[in-house]
Amino acid sequence: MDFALTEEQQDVQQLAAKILAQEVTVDRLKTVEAGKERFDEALWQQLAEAGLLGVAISETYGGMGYDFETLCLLIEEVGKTVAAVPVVPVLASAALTVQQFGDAQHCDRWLPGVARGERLLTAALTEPSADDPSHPTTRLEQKGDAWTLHGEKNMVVCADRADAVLLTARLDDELVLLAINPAAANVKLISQHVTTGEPQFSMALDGVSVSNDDFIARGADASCAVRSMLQLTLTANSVMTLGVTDTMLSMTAAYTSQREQFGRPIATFQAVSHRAADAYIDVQNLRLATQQAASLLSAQLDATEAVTIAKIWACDVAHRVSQSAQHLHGGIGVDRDYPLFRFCLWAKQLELTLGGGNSYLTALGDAIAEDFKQREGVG
Amino acid sequence: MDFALTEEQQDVQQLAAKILAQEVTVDRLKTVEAGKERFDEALWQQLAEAGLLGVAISETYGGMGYDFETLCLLIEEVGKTVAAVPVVPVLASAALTVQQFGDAQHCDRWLPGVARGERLLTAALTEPSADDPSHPTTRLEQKGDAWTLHGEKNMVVCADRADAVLLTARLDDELVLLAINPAAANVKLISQHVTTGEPQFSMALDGVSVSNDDFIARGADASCAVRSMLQLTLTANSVMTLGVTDTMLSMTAAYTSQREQFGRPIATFQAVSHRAADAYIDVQNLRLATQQAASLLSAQLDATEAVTIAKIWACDVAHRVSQSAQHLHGGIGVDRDYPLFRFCLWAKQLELTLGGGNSYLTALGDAIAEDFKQREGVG
Amino acid sequence: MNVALTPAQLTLRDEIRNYMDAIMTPELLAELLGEQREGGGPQHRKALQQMGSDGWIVRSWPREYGGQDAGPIEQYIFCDEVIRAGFPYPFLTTDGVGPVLAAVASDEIRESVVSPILRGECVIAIGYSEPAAGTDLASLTTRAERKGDKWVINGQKIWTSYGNVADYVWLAARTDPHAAKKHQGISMFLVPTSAPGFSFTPISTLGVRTNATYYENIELEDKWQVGPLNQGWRMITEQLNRERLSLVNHGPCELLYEQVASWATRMDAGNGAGKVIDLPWVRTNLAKVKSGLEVLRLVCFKQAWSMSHSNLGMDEASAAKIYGSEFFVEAWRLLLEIVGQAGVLCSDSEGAVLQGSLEHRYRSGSVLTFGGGTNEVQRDIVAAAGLLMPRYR
Amino acid sequence: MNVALTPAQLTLRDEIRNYMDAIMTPELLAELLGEQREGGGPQHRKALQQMGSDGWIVRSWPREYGGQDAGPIEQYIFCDEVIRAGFPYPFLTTDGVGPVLAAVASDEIRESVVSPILRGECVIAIGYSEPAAGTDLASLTTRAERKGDKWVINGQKIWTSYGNVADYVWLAARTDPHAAKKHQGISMFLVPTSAPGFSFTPISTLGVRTNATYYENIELEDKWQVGPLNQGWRMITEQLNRERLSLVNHGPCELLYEQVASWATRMDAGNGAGKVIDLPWVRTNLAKVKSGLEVLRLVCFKQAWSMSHSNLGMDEASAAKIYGSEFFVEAWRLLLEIVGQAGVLCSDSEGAVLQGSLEHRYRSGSVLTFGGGTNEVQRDIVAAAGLLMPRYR
Repeated sequence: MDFALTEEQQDVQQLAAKILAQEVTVDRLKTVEAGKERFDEALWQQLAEAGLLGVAISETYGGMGYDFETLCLLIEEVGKTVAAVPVVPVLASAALTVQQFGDAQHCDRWLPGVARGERLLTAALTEPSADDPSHPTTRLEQKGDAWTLHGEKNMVVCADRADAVLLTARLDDELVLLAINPAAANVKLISQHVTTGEPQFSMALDGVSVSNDDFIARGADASCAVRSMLQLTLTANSVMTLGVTDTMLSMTAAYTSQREQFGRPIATFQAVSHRAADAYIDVQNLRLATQQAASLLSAQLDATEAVTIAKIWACDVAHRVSQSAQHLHGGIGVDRDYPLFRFCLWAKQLELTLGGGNSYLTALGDAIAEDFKQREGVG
Repeated sequence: MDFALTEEQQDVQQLAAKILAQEVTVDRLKTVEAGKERFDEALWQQLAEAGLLGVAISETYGGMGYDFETLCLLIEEVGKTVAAVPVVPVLASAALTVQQFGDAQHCDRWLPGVARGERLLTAALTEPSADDPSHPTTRLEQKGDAWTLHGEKNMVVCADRADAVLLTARLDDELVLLAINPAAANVKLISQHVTTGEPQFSMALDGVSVSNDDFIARGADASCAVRSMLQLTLTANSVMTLGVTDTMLSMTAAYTSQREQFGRPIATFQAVSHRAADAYIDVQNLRLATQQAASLLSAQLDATEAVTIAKIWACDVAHRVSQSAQHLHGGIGVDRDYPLFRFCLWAKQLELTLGGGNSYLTALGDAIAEDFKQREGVG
Repeated sequence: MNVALTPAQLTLRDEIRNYMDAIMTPELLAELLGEQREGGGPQHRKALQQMGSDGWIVRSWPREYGGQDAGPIEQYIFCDEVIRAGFPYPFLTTDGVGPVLAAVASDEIRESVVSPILRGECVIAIGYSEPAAGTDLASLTTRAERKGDKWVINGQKIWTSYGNVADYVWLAARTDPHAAKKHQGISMFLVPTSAPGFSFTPISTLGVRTNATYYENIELEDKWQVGPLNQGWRMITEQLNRERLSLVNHGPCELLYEQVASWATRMDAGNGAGKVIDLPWVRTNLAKVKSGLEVLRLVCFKQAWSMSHSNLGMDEASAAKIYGSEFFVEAWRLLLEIVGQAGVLCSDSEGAVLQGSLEHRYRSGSVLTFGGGTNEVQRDIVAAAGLLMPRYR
Repeated sequence: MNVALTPAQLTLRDEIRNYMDAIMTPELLAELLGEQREGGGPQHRKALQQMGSDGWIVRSWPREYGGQDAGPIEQYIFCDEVIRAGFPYPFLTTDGVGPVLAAVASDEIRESVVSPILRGECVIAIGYSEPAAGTDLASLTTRAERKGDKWVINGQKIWTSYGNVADYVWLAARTDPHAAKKHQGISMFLVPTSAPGFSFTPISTLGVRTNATYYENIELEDKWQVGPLNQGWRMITEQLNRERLSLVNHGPCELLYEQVASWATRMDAGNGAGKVIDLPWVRTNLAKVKSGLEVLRLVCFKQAWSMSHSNLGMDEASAAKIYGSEFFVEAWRLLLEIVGQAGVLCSDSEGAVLQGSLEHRYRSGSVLTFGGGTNEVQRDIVAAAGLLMPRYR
């Protein structure tokens, strides 16, 4: 049992923190948000130049070759600054899935470009009427040697910029994981307006031609790949939540320590300091829960339960810390001229992405019941 | 809409409060609890003499003839003092059910005696393996003109002193509500030790003879009677919880106002006063929830949802206020020489009686789903 | 005891509900989805005048001012239905400042301000909070100085909702800087927003739009100073107490609860799991909202009932404000969970659920926990007034 | 980072678990169900001596005192397994006071007290709290006065757990009543419970039995005063900090969670609803306990790991104590709900579920939230040390 970061991890963490702290000022965020899309091109390039986009991409494909746990350090720092860079969908959901489940050709085609900041991959995990990418309603139809794709995905981050979108479909009763070019014929992207302003798109698939090259995995392999992609995404989002709440907490401690009412800093009221203390405990606990999930995933051990528990904590902590931060700031906290509000928006979006905490409590409860039924030898 | 008590209700409330405040001293409780059973015979007689045991029993049978809402005022006062008198099972669960669903003979046989404090009725609502009296495993077997009863009930309050125990059984597929003499042959009572020390008994029914006179209701009537008995019991227990938590709250306010640490009353620490304030809100809210349930039941209106909501609140408030009271008292709160601990024991027992809050949230959720499916015309 | 509404009250509720259905024209609804969400646009002004001429504004006022003395329960039903309908009704004008002006202002002001209020032609914004005087309102520094026969106002206010569209600001200013205690020496002014020296800048918040308002050498005739000089603090606290009661109406939450439950009944859960409402945790979320909401309804009616018997305690009012505001935060969370990931789609987005109303609600959730008297102060009040616990500063 | 136990740590855990299985003889288990639930009975004494002679007590001590310097993670595993087994292990003696005595006491005391501790033959109770000095411990009034070459002790302590069976009380007494600040002028004494003038009365609590202890003109030789004179406060706070770490071990809760889940898997839910564990709300309750418990486990191991790197912050220790103690209260509630109404049956009752262990647990639930340094003070510490927020008294 060891909670220490390796030296390499510390380097990555410090490098990411340094670049993000320097670049992601409030003015920079305002400028980006006033533009066409909430995507900070310059910062993305800077992260690429520093090698950080390739932190978990194999050296074979031009990356640093570190593990998922190390990528999470970058993601946490992005969460701390709510920088306008899609690290979770591109680097965790899509690139790692291609690296682990794609063939050499797939990897060659995309990963070096992702590491250099020249190409984007993303993943479509939901449909308007299906939350679970393992059970898509999107279907692939075979016609001779070719296939066509029919269905709809939604809330796909940066689909407009992506070279390929990973998505699932059913081929008869078989699950397939595909990589689809969003600029292909019969793909229609419609911009969706989400609470954070993150660029997201619905993606209508109205008879899209699919070739052999577009298959990442089929059948049992696809199930395995999708499970992995989900676990990476859930954990990465929980880590992002950790960064977001960590900053809300420190902003709250700092603001209440200097804001005076009734002739004293409001932090000196126990009602204020104790609520901040509860948020501190929440953030610490979330840190441990996410560390466990990331560490197990990096070690390729069974992380199902740990990922679920991290997500449950991330949802609760996102909500509680965000409300505490808003409340303890008072009016200034909700003023869009003060930076807190962005973190609140991200907290809610992350909480709800891939579903809220209560659905994961149900999933955990079902798994516990299965486990104990096996132990007890009951039906 | 009117939240006022009638003059008669105020009289009942004041009379009950006066007698209980006067009689139920800590010494009196210690004496009773040091005795064979936690049952205060003298107090029971005194309540009878004041007419309070008959508060909701018809004048025909020697009672005051007031409604259930008025009985709840007595129950709340008993909760406030945790007096050793079984007002809920005897007066709410059993006597009111006999009065409403028994025939004149049943009423004649028992109710005047209950009002005079000379007879006890009680109800057996649970079995070791069945929480719901509408679905008992206890069965009635017909042999010619006679019946025999087989099964087991548990946690029956004052079964040893009762003239009759109301209980349910199945006769083939039919539900029956019976009144069984616990002293009859083939009934075996075993004392059970519960957290409050309230006298409770398991009741083995090993071929008990049942006659025509013992039937209170059958079939649809029995279902109706049992539903009513459950609603009365749940509401009465919620009202008792209100009394119990009300006293814990006032003890906590008083104790923290005089207990000094760091040179000032601990009530002057915001962490203390705000937790007490939350308990105050909880108790006020529980009061409203129980008033609604009692008022609808008294008016013979559909109270299903209101009773469930009152029970959900009662469970939460019992737990939260009890923990707050213990915590804010510190060590003295758990010392059995100080009176608080009894209220804590009752809070937990009331919370769990007929099941905890989460099972009722499920029931409420199921009812909501049914309701909206009807509204939307969905299967 | 009878916890149900009387038949007359039920009739009134239905009458208002039908009336508001007619008020909420498609044109008004469209206007409220845009920049003028908080009201003040031409459609909103028109509707308000309609309500004034139909006698709804005067209804709750005392008979001596032409009102009908509608009781607190009836007025609660009115408030609740109006808010539930989504109409931005200027309660602070009609039920907060208006009756005060009617009681203490000069005949001239009554003629020029009170009458238009009752006709739905005048809206007044509240100018209390300042950047350094929020919860500690008594430390406000905006000042009004006597120069000749005029008052000269200088200062800045924040969170002046409606400040961009109002006809007047009901302003608290310091008139005696040498008063012994900081809550002394404050007086109330009615500042016409047309006065030279008045300006505002918008404050965009997580949830709604509000304003900072600026007062630069505004010269006012004496008639605009309302109520006893240097005794403004009592008028402020009384108005805040009145305001607190309308903050936590249950209707809007009930409406959203019903909309979400209906949505969950119609939507497939996917993966053969029936409808969304068939998921056990969805039912539990709905049950939690329902059981909290039902008690909020009782709390609000109990409060109105206590007012109608003139014995609403400070502790009761504060307890209701705490409970309601914190319940809303929890309710929006529970309802949003049911909608799931698509719940973060905004009202103008492709794929938005229930017109994005939950996305908007969650962003406004925290305002009530600190606004209208922060919940910390309310808990202090509950402990002191409700539990007689000693205080320490 | 590696959040799993090493193979060696897993082996140690299994070794201790097996060892404790053997220690918990039927005779000891029977003794612990009765009056001597908290230990001190003959079977318990015997088992403790066995653990001493098997080398378990000395294991965590520094090598200079004959120990093996077992690291904090290994010691946490030991603590956790011992508590999980239900053995009332005198941690305050073996890991709290013992090492302090070994470090600062005279050779004579080391011989007569420390050696017996390591042999499992000596138990020491803690005498800090007084009726008027609880959270505000520094205001204690028990005094030790110098008379000739003796100390004379007078005063009263409460919550002296083990005070009825211990060989000594580790007592905080005021030796300088004129010290400038109240936490100065306090010294530590080892009071033999055989000394004339020592007495105790039982305090029966909701959960456990403890004692009030009385000190009436107890005369002690100077050797029983341990550590620097008038500098006792630092020794007290250090001991409390050490103690805090063993208050919230996850093992006992994990054991109960597993027992309840197994019970729910075997029990019919009644009415054709399958097993109890098939009820959705039961699964949710278990999931809540599990997700809280898993983080508690991580918190505890993280703490032990931080200690092994000598950088456990005050904020981290306080946060763990707050979280663990409040989680337990919640966990007992959630587990009791699953058992339902029969959960209130006591261990000696017909029909008790899981030997009434939950009935006993819920009664002990609150002690940890105020004992061992009340959670209010812990939150003050977290805000000050963890968030650098200013304090005000």
